[in-house]
Amino acid sequence: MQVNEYKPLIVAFCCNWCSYAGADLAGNNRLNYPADVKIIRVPCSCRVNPMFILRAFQRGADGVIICGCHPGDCHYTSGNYYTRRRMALLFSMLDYLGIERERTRLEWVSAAEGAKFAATMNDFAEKVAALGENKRLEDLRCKK
Amino acid sequence: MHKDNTKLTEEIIRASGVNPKKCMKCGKCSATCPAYDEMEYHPHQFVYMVESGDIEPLMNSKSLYMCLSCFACIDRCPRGVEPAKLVEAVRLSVIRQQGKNHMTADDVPAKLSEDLPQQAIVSAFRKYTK
Amino acid sequence: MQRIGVFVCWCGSNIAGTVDVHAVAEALKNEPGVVFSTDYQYMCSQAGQDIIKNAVKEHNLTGIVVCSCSPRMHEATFRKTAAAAGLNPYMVEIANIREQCSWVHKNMQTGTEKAIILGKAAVAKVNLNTPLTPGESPVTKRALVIGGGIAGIQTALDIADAGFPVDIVEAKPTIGGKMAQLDKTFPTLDCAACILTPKMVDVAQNENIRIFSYSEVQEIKGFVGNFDVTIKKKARFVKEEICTGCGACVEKCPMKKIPNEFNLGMDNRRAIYIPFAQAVPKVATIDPNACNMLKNGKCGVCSKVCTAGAIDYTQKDEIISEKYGAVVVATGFNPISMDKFDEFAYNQSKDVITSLEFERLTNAAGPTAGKLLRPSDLEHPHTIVFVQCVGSRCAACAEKGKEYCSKICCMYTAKHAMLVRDKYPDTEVYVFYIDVRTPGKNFDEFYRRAVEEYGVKYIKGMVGKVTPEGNKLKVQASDLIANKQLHIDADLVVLAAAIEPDKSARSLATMLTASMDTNDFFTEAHPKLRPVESPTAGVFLSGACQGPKDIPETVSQASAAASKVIGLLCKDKLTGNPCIASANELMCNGCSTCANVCPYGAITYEDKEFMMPDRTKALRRVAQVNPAVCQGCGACTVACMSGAMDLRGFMGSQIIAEVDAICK
Amino acid sequence: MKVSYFPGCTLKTKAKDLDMYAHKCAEALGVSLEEIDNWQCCGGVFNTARNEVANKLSSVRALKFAKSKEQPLVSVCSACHNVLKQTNHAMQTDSAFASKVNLYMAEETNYDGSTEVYHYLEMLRDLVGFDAIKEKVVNPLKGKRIAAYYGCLLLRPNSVMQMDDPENPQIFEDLIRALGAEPVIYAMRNECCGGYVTMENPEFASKKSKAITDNASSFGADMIVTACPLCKYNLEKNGNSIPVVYFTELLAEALGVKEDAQNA
Repeated sequence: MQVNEYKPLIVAFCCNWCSYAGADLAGNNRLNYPADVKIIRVPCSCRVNPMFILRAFQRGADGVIICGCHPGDCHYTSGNYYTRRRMALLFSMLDYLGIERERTRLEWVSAAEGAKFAATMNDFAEKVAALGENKRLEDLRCKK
Repeated sequence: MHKDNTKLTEEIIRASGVNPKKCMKCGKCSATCPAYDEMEYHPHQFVYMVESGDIEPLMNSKSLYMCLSCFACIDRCPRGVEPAKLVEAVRLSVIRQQGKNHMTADDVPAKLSEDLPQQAIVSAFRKYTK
Repeated sequence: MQRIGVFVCWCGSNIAGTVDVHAVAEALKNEPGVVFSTDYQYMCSQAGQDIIKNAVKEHNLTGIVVCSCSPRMHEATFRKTAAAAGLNPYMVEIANIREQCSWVHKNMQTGTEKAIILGKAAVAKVNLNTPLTPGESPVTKRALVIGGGIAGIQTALDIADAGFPVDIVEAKPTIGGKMAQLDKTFPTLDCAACILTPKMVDVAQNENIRIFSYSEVQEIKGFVGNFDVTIKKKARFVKEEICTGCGACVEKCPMKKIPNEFNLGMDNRRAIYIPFAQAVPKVATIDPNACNMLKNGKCGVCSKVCTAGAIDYTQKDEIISEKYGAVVVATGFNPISMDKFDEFAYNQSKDVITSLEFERLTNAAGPTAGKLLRPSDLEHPHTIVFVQCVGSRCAACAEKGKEYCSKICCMYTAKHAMLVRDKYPDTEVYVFYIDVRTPGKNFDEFYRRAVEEYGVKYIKGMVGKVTPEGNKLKVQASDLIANKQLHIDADLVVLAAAIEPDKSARSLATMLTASMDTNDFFTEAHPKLRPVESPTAGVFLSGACQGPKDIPETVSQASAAASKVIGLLCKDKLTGNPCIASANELMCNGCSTCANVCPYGAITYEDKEFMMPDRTKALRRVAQVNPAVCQGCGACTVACMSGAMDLRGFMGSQIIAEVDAICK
Repeated sequence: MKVSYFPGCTLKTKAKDLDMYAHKCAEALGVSLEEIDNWQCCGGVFNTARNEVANKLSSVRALKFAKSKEQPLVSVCSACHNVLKQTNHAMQTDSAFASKVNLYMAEETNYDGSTEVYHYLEMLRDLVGFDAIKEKVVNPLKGKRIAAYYGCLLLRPNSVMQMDDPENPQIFEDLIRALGAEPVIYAMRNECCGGYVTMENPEFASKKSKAITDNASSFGADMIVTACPLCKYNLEKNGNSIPVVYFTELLAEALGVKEDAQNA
């Protein structure tokens, strides 16, 4: 058991066609994962502008995860390939800035992988929680 | 199952730079090998046996010394497996052991013929000895 | 400022069991823009929808947030409700508090907290929503089929049968494609010509079909429903309308030594020729590279013997412009070159042939009139070696072979081997295989028959070297089961060459902005669920241009593509998805980055006049998104370096508002 | 034009004429072969094991010498060329191997694999040009039907050697044509003669060589040309008595410097 009541704040970007449906399936099957995970629906993982991720960290998110269709299964043919390249760059830059690698993740979750979605979120939340609060990019002016 | 050869297998895979898992078992290496009939284990078996860690029989086989290094199996393999490099790596793992040279200087005179080029002796030494 | 109504659904106890719905409705009341908030047992029920409709009227709502099940479930329902109440349907956002909240969390407190946050995010988004209207575009009710093989023929016939006009563009002088060159077809062994030529005649006689043979597509512009296509009809120096196809010109033509493409160069044709007896259209064509009259102005025999007066040495290429609503690609395949596989001695011996050449050798209309004679000395071969997978499944050497399985070779080789043993029982037939792949109705039975009833010798192994010596081909091969190296003296070696997309496919894909894979096969919109559509709207795929296929598969895909085309042409207008990208012209600097990442080719550039800060006018290159083509993935929005590109319905500002709401 | 020249052990002993003709022809074609100082034997066959370093050092030394002179490195013997080219390739592509080698060498500058390695045939094709050779032919070998024997070492592994299409090479045939003779194309021209295994198992090597010469004869060849002393030995000793000559000898004959060379 965790001693303190610290709950990480996790933003999950899910593509409409695979991962968001995968999250729905996790729900249908009543597979638990932490409530710390909040999902934002995007048409395709390639809609996720690195700016959104920076914004989340700036506003106090402790972890950001992007979920898309498996390579080759993108509803828009090639969107997740763009995501893969963009995120590889962004994550390594964030790493350089001191945002630990464990705070960012790119995961492929299909519409059939409800269990994978839940497991991924459990694992991610646990890893992020272990790192503690993320202060590195947080803009204190944004805190209420 | 044969005994655990994991380390040896890894060493052979590393030294040869060959990934035997790429093999699709078409047998073109053995179809193309000019030394096939002289070999107890044929090129495709080499790949399979290294893949499955069954290395000892290969180390004790005269097949090692029959490979001509003509690289035909390397060029004609549709999957880029490069069996000849595996043969070479296994052979090295044998002749690098003490006293395991396949040929000694004393053997040479008997094998010489008048016009045999140096190249043959040099190559044989390179292949058969450490 | 929006006037937003929030509607929290209980979903019976599905939501209300884990989420305090009253607390959620109460908490969201205080969010900016929210003027009304309530909860109800079943929002999706008629009564629930009425609550929404009434609230819209009563509170003059401009936006709606429904906290309920997944938008994948009822987004469409609530959009309709909004529309019924006179609101733009795209002013509705759903907060998914069932699948992504009540069902996955057990604790009432955490569930409620999360539901409130999800609701806040949806409210934040609706605050920035704008009414969206789907675009409409007209549909030209005519289809273009590129390629006149069995795929193109079947697609054209099906579309024409539904009553729409179809044009077929075929590069060769006749339609028929590869199937016209085949002898028998597996697994039933009926003759290819017997089942193909009636279809070719149907095409010729169908009033809805026009055939542009000896023609190629030069330019394609436009988009789904509205393609503008330029077709080049190459000069054949014969008036197509007048020529009766009698063949008198062919007989008298003195240029007799032109390699005959139809028989793969195994015999000769004349400079004026009809590819084969059942050609459609059955008209002669003059080969300008071979005709003495066209080259040197000396001869003119064909013109003299043509009683119809169809020969016209002055004929020029003709350019045809036409509008189409849909384009079907049916460009087919070719066997790869055997130049890089000379361990099989294809270039050294006439008796090493490809399987397609073998088809011609056994075809009654082929160079040997159907007698199996080997090309070098026209002797009957007594030992034949078939080699499978020549260049297929070849991962090591991209410049040499193909990484994929060509799919059709196992079956046609079984067919060849069986037919040889059937007609010439004195012939020994070996087939060297890596794996025999026969998934298909009655396919494996067919292959087994070749082995068990016809005595074809299947050997698991590969041929390593073919050495022509004397009048024999020395075949060195491996037999992996016997663990032996075999040496066979063969009379004929037949190579199952890998197949590749026709070379014309690449430039066509560029014209259509249709995507291709690394092997130049066209990509389908979805590999499982949309297999006959290209991701580019209005472009459909038929036959082997999409991947290796046998005839039954090609025909089913051709008909499937036709039904998709018919579905499109039936519509008078196309309604688009309003959630598409658009560029802010003032910010766009015309760099082309967005167009390069767009998988649909939806982005073009236009030079537009702008008023500059110094009040002068200047032309600037700016991106234009075609609303009929854009599918709304958003790849361009992230690629855009100046931030000009945005995606309606998922605008950057909206997503950031959601992020902010969640991270508050 | 000056090039660095690696003769190799056999060219200084049993295959002196291969070397001598190579020099004479180069001279006639305006190429000066600068023999590498203190060259050491290449070892005959390339050891493909990546962890084998010591026996590749002599090749690296030769490559480095050429590099210091900023010249391409040329050899005539197929085996030497194969070993030099493969070693050079390993230096370019296998960084672990290259750094080990450079440690062994303990010289000031590291070697990075940037020397261009040519076989004499490639030098004729790419640096001199077959057309230029054709012009210098004074004694065209008219009417001769010559079968080129490539063996394995010139062509394979193709990913490294990059001399020509390994299954359908043309370079030798083009040279034969340039010299006015008629090339005979036969399937066994790129099969192995038995190589060094002739020492261990002469019967086997003789079988291989016999098949090659038989195949060449069956296509009506009058003679076989080769670039490799060991191939020549095997084909002559075990073949079907068809004459086997070095390509440099043929070249010398066509260029009219053969007697000159013999008298030298």
